[in-house]
Amino acid sequence: MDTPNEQSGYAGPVLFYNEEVIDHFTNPRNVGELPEEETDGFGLVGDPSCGDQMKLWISVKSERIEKIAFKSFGCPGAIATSSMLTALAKGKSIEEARRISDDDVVEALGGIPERKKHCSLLGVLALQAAIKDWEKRRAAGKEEGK
Amino acid sequence: MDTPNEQSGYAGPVLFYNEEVIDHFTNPRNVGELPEEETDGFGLVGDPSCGDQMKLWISVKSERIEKIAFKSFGCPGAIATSSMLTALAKGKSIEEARRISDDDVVEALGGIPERKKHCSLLGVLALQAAIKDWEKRRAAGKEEGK
Amino acid sequence: MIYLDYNATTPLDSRVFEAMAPYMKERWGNPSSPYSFGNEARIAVEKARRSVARQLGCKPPEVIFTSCGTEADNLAVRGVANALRHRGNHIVTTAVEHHAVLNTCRALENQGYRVSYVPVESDGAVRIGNVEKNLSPDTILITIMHANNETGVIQPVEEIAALARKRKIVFHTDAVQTAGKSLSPSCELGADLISFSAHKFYGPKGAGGLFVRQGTPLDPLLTGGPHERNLRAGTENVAAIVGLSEALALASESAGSESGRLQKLRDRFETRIKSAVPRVKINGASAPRVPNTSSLTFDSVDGESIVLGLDLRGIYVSTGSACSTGDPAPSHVLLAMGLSPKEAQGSIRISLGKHVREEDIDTVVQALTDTVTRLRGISSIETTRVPSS
Amino acid sequence: MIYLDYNATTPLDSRVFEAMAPYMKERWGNPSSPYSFGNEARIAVEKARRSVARQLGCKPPEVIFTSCGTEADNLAVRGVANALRHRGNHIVTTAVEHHAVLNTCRALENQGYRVSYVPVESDGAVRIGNVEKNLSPDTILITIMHANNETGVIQPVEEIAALARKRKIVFHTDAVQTAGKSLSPSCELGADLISFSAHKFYGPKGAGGLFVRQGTPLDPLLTGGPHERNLRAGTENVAAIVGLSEALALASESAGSESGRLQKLRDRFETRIKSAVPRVKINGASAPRVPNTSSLTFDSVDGESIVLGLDLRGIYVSTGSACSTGDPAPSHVLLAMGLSPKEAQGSIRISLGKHVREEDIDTVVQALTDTVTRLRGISSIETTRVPSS
Ligand SMILES: Cc1ncc(COP(=O)(O)O)c(C=O)c1O
Ligand SMILES: Cc1ncc(COP(=O)(O)O)c(C=O)c1O
Repeated sequence: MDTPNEQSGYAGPVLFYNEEVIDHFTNPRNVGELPEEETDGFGLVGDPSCGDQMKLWISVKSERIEKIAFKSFGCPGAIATSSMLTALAKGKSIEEARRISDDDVVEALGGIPERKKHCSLLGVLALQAAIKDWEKRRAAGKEEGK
Repeated sequence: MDTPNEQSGYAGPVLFYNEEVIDHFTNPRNVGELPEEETDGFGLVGDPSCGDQMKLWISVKSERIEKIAFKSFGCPGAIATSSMLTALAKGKSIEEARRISDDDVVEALGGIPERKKHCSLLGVLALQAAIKDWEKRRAAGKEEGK
Repeated sequence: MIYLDYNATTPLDSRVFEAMAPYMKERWGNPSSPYSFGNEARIAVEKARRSVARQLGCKPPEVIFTSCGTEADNLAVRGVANALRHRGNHIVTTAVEHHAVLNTCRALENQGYRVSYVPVESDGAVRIGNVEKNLSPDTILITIMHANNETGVIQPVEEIAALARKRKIVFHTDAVQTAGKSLSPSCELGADLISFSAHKFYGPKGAGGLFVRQGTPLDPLLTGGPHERNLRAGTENVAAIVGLSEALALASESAGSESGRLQKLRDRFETRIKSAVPRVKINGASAPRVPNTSSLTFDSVDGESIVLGLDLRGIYVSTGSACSTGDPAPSHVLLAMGLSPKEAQGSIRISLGKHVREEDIDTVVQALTDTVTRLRGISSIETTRVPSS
Repeated sequence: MIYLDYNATTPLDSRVFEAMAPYMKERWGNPSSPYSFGNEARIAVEKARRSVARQLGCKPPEVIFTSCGTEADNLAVRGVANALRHRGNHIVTTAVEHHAVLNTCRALENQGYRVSYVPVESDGAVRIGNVEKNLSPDTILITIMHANNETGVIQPVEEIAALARKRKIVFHTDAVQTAGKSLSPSCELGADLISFSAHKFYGPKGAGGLFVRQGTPLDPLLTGGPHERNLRAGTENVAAIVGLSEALALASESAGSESGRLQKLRDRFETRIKSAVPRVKINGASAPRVPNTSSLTFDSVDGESIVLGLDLRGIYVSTGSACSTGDPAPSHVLLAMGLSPKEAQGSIRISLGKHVREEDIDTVVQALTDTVTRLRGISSIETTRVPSS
């Protein structure tokens, strides 16, 4: 796909999504919610009263993300990057998942319009929030288990 | 001929000359000079260091313009209006000739671009100067003849 | 494809293209050249000016050709501001103007002008009393658009014109969305300055114009040669000017029947979408609106995602806001009408034009219903459950 | 017809027309629309920008599209003046600029800027020493054209660029008469801002551009949407932009061979006319000149009368001055070179281009000789005898 934006340094209003992005927008992976009993960590980022919002659930077995689910109120970039993020994170160890960066998401999608790069941060932040939540719950669980 | 200038009130730079004007520009009437001995009146108007200039000679018999000749340094409008003026003045009595106005010249030509109207004054002024010159000479002649 | 973004731009009418072509192919002379080949071009420009004047209901010298609607707006606003600087420095406009007016007013604020942005009611229209309240002895210009490009809401321009006349204040109206579409000639609006743009009424891009009522104080924006009565320098784009005049004549001819047809289609669309999709709102529906425009707000979804969803089905609509076209700020128009940023973000604009048929409306209603339903299924705002941690 | 007024405008190259047509007929989308049909138009605009950048020798974001050369000049001069108002208010230009620059500088004088008009020598060129002498600590802009449209005289733009760089002053050059015709890419001139206009190099009217070197302080002239990096609002004239880029590519391709050919024709013309007609002067002949332009002064006749005389024979040339096209003032360029008003009034401009053949030159020399001879026969200045009264 020709992406004049990037090549010309053009920073106008029009967006160019590549086929991969469109695929993740049209058929987002891991969309939905995890039931309460399967949820080991939950992350919520973004303020829908002003921009995009994302919710992300993880189910963790042996420090590995076994299940992941998200919902997103946002632009196609937000939906596609969130979808890709969950695809990347699924099956990874917590340590690996923690290191997934917004650049990794963009790269996996084969690029995203410059002005939409901030979207890819949303998923990453939601995942990190969910991991933090998992750590907190685990710590609380250990406390209880003591 | 379509003359958008006039109809639209357009006052841009382009000039539209009608066929009559072009004919008088291409084949000016009465162009040339009268020899000294035939000259009863001479008019010179305009400053060639800044715009158009015109010279006009008349030969008067029984208070009637028998011969008339002009030369002009100027734009097509100046040449055409001067030519038309001499055509109008030729054969007229001094009194009739004196009353020829710039509007008469423009009307006889079937119109001239708005911005060139001042040109038609040049011929009229040259004729009036020539008539004045004729009067002066006649007065001087009478003096002499006295 | 089903194109439903006629407020953004329109296809060039093939008759207009045919009228323009000779001025690109054979009669390419410079209208300001002093010989007959240039005169051919000049005659075309002045004939176009007379035709436009006839359509607008004004005199030919009152028509100034520009390169687009934005330039016409800039010429009007900056031109009056400069010309009347000695008389005052106050400008009155509304909060819902097109950016061509709004950002120009903001730029003038940086140059020491004072600008009052009259608010609109929730229906998207200003109230004449609010305009009047904002006038002061140093008000030199009122600039208020005719119809809004996002909502189609029509401002009470005739009343504002009367008020401006009474107070001896110059009045400009941006009629880019109504020129060539209204039933009455634009000059009946009573404004001193009226902007229009050819590509909004099946004319070419790169051609706009400004009606300048005789005697209106106006400085040029582009200085140079003596073109356009010294109000707009630059070699005339003859083909575009011819195209503008042809397009305006053709559009005005069919404006009556076309308005009625579009209004029916728009009403059909709005009725059906409201019954097919829950939680949808039509913005500006209670104000007078142009017949072709529909601004819709869908709860819990993002406008740009709707636009892309429809795009993938060959249906072209736009977001109600520049936000979704890359600018992170939601529509200033919808916010000014009292929508929340989230609502503004969930909005799209449908604008109809001459190639839209009844079947298209039904296809669009179905596609839009599917898209919104799918997106709501993904939407995090639709989630009711937040796990307790 | 024999057209010899290529400096006024040029015929649209048919290949350029073919490149433009699809953007008028099928791909008429708005480049700023957020769906694929709009993207097609955006892709075309950005492809054109890259192509123009390649021709000019700069980066794509440094190319800003405008509606004409006049707008590019206004954007450059007013844009820098506004952007640097806080740093100074002094502008340096020459006495022989095109009105698009000259009248813009005059307009800025009314806004409190101080403008120095550097004189030219009798050959039509400024001397770098005179430019330098006029600089002061509050100089914010130097604007000096590349080649003069009336005489073809080339200003020492590279030297001025070096001087401006040394003094950290923004430098604009109006390259409307050289873009697409010079052998080297315009950016090698070293200016920070360079204006060009498509209709001067076989492109469409209504398309111009400004090279804006990265980092050059510049305010927009037309405010509104975020088009052209916020430097030029308004829906892009896609077809015209595509046409500009195509025309520039085609013109640059043949610039080398065409320059040589035109220079030979021009030299043939000047040699022959000088031997056929007494008392004729070639203006600017001793300075470097572009190869296609010849400014001639004939003693005792009026330029407009020569133009009409030739027009009646199907030969199109222009006067050396706006005077003859209706403005009573004689050419400011020729006056600045020291010609008297009478000499300036007796001047015409011949400018050659790609459709001129050698035979045409001979036809023109004959027609011009006849015309001047006839007019001198009518001329009152040629009269030696003034009757003594
Ligand atoms: C209301 C309004 N004003 C001004 C403009 C600007 O017109 P143009 O795109 O011709 O610059 C538009 C369209 O973009 C518009 O809808
Ligand atoms: C040197 C120069 N600058 C600027 C211009 C203005 O260009 P445009 O006619 O595209 O406005 C011209 C031509 O008219 C020119 O010759």
